[in-house]
Amino acid sequence: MTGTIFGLVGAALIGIGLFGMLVRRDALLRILSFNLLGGGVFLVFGAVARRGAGAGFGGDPVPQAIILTGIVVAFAATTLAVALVLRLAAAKDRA
Amino acid sequence: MSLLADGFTILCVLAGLVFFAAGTAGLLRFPDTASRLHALTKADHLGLGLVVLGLLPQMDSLAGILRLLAIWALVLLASAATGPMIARLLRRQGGAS
Amino acid sequence: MILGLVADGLLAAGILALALACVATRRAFASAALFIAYGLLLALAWARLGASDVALTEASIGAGLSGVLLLGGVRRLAGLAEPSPDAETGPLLTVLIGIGCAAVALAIGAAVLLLPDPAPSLAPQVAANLATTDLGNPVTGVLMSFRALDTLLESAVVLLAVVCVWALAPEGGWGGVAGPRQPIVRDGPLALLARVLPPLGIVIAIHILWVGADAPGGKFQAAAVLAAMWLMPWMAGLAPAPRIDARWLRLVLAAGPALFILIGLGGALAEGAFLAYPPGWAKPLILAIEIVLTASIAVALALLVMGPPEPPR
Amino acid sequence: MAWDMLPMLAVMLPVLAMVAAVPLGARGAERLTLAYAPVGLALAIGIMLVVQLGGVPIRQELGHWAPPLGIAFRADGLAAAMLLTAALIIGAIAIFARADFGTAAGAVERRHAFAFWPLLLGLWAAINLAVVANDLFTLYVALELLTFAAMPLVCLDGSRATLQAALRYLMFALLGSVLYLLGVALIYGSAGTLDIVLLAQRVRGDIPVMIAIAVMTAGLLAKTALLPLHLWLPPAHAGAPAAASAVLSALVVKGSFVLVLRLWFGVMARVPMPDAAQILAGLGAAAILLGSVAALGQARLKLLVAYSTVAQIGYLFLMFPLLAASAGEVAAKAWTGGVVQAVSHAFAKAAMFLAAGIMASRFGHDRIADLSGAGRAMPVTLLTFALAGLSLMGVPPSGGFAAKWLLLSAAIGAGQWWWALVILGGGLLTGGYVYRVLAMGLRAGDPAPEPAPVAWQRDGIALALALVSVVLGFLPLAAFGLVQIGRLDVAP
Repeated sequence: MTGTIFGLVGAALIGIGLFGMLVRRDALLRILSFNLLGGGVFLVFGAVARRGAGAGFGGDPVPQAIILTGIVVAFAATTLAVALVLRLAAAKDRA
Repeated sequence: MSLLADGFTILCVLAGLVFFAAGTAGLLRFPDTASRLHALTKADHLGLGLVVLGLLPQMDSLAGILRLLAIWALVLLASAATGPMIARLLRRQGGAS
Repeated sequence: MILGLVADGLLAAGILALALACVATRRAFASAALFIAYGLLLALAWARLGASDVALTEASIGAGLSGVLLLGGVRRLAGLAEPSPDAETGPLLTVLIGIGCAAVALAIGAAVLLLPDPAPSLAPQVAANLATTDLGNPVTGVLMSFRALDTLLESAVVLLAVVCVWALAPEGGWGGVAGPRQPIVRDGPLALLARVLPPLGIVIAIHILWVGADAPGGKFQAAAVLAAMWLMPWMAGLAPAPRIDARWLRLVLAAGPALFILIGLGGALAEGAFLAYPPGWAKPLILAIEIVLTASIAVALALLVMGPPEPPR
Repeated sequence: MAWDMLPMLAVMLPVLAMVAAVPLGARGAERLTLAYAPVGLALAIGIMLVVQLGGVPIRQELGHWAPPLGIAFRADGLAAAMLLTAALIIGAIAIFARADFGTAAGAVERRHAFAFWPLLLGLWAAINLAVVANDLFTLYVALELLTFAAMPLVCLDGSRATLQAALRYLMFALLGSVLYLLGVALIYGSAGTLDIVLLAQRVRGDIPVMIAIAVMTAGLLAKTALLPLHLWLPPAHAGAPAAASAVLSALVVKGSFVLVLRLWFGVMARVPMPDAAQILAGLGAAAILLGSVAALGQARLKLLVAYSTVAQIGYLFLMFPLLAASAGEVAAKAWTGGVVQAVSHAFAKAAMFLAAGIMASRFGHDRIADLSGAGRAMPVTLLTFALAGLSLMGVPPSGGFAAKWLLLSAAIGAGQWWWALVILGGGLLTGGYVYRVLAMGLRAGDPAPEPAPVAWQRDGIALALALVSVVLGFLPLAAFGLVQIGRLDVAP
C-alpha cells in the first residue's frame, strides 16, 4: 500500500515537473522543475522497489541501489545546468 | 517497568508535538518575521527536546542514546546559528517583514 | 496499519503541495526554498518505503547539496541583475501543456497501478548471494558487487561533470581558484558553525562510510557530508577554494575512479571477468575502493557546488 | 581464449584514459588520447573480426554475476559496426583537433585544451558503452555520460550564442534521459530484470511496458533530434568548433538511436508494433523533407550541414515499419539499410563538418554566398565536401547509396511504396543543397583568400573520412552480413 501511494505521488510529481519544465521561461525554475520530475521518477522506481520487498529486506535492493546512483547523477546534471545558466547570465551582463 | 517507560514516552512525545503545533501556528499566524522566528525556534527546541527525551527509554543501546542526543545537539546548534542569521538579514533589509 | 496509512497520506499531501507551490511561484528564491523542504519530505517518504540508504542520499544530496547549489545560483543570478527578457508562456498554451502533463501523469499512475502482482523481485537472489561479498547491507552489495559497473561508471560521470563545469570558466579565469570569492566572515553565527561543525561532521561522515558495509550508509552519503563540511568554511571565507590546476586536487579527483577500474581490470586478469573479486578478497577490496572513492566524490561534489574558476576582479 | 574481454576493454580503457587525463593536464591528455586512438581502433577491429568469424555476439558477465542479478556486455554485429565507426572517426578527429586544442611543450594550460581531450575520451567511452551494454540502466548511465561529454563541446568557445545553444541542448537531453529512466523503472516493475536479452524473452505487450516504451522512445527521440524534437540540434551543431561538430553530428545522435533500436527490436522483439512504427517513420519522412528544405534555405554553411543532419536522421527511422511488417530477407534488408545509413552518414557528416570548418577558418566566415573562389583556393576541401555530399544524396557508388537502395528495395518488398517516394524525394533535395554549395565554390570569385597556413593533414583527414563513406558502397553486400549477427528480433 505504501508503495502504491508513493508510486502515485511519483506519477503526479512527473506531471508537475514536466509542466514546470515546459511552461516556465526562467532557466533556474526549469532546472528546479527538472529536479521535481526526477524526484517523481525516483519515487516510481521506489514504489517498484517497495513492491519487491522480500527475503527479509524492506524493499528490492537492486532498484534501491539504482535510485541511489540516479540521485547522484541527477545532482551532477543539476550542477552543470546551474553553472551554464550563471555563465550565460554573466555573458549577457558583459554584452 | 516497560509500561512505565512506554507511558513516559507517549507523554513526552505528545507534549513535544504540542510544542511543534504551537510553533507551526506561530509561524503561520504571527505578523512579522522576528516573532515568527521566535515562535519557531523556541517551540521547536522544546518540541524536539521532549521528543528526544521521550524516545530515550526506548533505546536498547548506549550508541542509540548517544545518537539521539547528538541529533538534538546538532539541531540546536543549527538553529542557534540560522536564527541570528535570519535576524541579521532582517535588520539589514530595514526590518521589512 | 491505519496510522501508517494516515502518515503516508499526510506525507504524500505535503510533498505534492510543496511541489505544486514550487512550480506555481515565479520567484526563484521562494521556489528554491520550497524545493529544499520538498527534498526533506521526500527523504521521509524514502524511509517509509523501506529505503534508508536512499533516504540518506536524498536528504544529503537531493535536498542538502542541491539546495545550497540552487540558492547560491539564485543569489548570484540576482547579483548579475539580469531581468528575464523572455515572455511568459501564453495562457492557452499553458492550459494545453497542463492537460498534456496531466494525461502523462495519469498514464504513469495507471502503469503503477497495473504493475503485475506478485511483483517480480531480485531480493531473494541478492539475499542468496550477499554472503559471497561479506557485506551486510544489501544495497552496498548491489552497488559494489552485483552491479558494480554502474557505480564505477557513475564515479566517472561525476568526474566528467567537474571537467564540464570547469569547461564553463569565463575568459581569464583558468588556473584560478574554483568558484566565486567569498567574503570573509570572522564572527557571527556562520563563522561559529563553520568552525564548530566540520570536526563533528567529519566524524559523522567517517561513521556513515564505515557502517555502510552492514547498515544504511556508504560512500555517497559520507562524501556528501564531507563536501558540506568543506563548503561551509568556504562560504564563510575561512577555507579558501583550491586552485583548479593544483596537482593534488586533480590526483584526488581521479584516484577513486582510477583505483576502481584498476581493481576491476585486476579481476579480469585474475578471475576472468571484469570486476570479479578473488574469493575472500571481496570485502577488503570493496572497502579500499569505498574509502578512496569517498575522498574523490567528496572533492568532486564540493567542486561542483563551488562552480567554475572566475577571473580575479 | 579471452576474446570476451574485448568489449569490456573497448569501454573501460577510454574511461580510464578520461580519468587519467584530468591529473595529466592538457598536454598529457592530448598525448594520451593520440596514443590510445590506435589501441581503440585495434580493439574495434578485433571485436569486428571475432563477431564476424564466430557468427555470434561476444558476451561477458561482469564479476561473473549472470543477469538478471548482474550486468552483461554483449557486442553483436550492430555494436561491432558502431565501435569501428566510432574508433575511426574519433581517431581522425583527435589528429584533426591538435591544431585547435593542442598544447606546445612548456606552454601554459588553456581552458579549452584542458577540457577537449577528456571530453573526447568520455564521449568515445559513452558511445562504446551505449552499443555494447545490455542492461537498460547501464545504458542510462551511458546516455548521461554522452550528454555530459557532448554539452561542453557545444560551447567550448564560450560565446553567448553557443552557451544558449548548449543550454537548450542540455534541457532537451536531461528531459530525454529522465523520461528514459522512468521507462526503466516501469519495465523493471513489470519484468524484474533490465537485461535486454532476458527482456526479449519475457516481455509481453502489457500496459505498463507499452507506456514505458512510449515514454522511453519519446525521451530518446529528443536526444536523437528526430523532428519535431530537433530544434536544439542546428544551433548546437553549427556553433561548435569544427572538430566537435563532427563528432556531435556523426556519433552522439547515433548513440541514442541505437538505444531506440535496442528497445524496439530487442526488448520488444516479440511484440511487433506496426502502427507505432508507421508514426515513427512518418516523423522520419517529415524530417527528411522539411530538414532538407530548411538546409536549402540556409545562408550559413555550418547551419546548412546541421540541417542536413536533421534530414539524414529521418532516414534512420524508415527502417522501423519495414522491420515491423516483414520478416526474412526483406526485414534483413531494412535492418542492414538502416545500420549502413547510420554508419555512412557518420563518415560523410564528419567529413562535411570538417570541410566546412576548414573553409570557415580560411575565409574567416561561412556565408555560402561569399564562398566563391573556394574551388581554386582549396580544391581538396571542396572535393571532400562534394564526395560527402554524394554519399548523403545516395548517388552510386557510395555508402549512402547502398543504405538508401537497401531501404528502397525493402520498402517495395514490404509493400510500403510510399517510403520509397520519400527516399527518392529526399535524395533530390539533398542534391539541391549540396549543389548550391558546390556551385558557389566553383564560381571564379574575388581573388581567392590568402593561402592561410592550413595544415595539409587537416584536409587529408577530412578527405579520408569522405572516402570511407564512399568506399562503403563498394563493399560486397555479403560484408554487411556482419550487422545481422545477434539480432534479437529474429532469434529463435
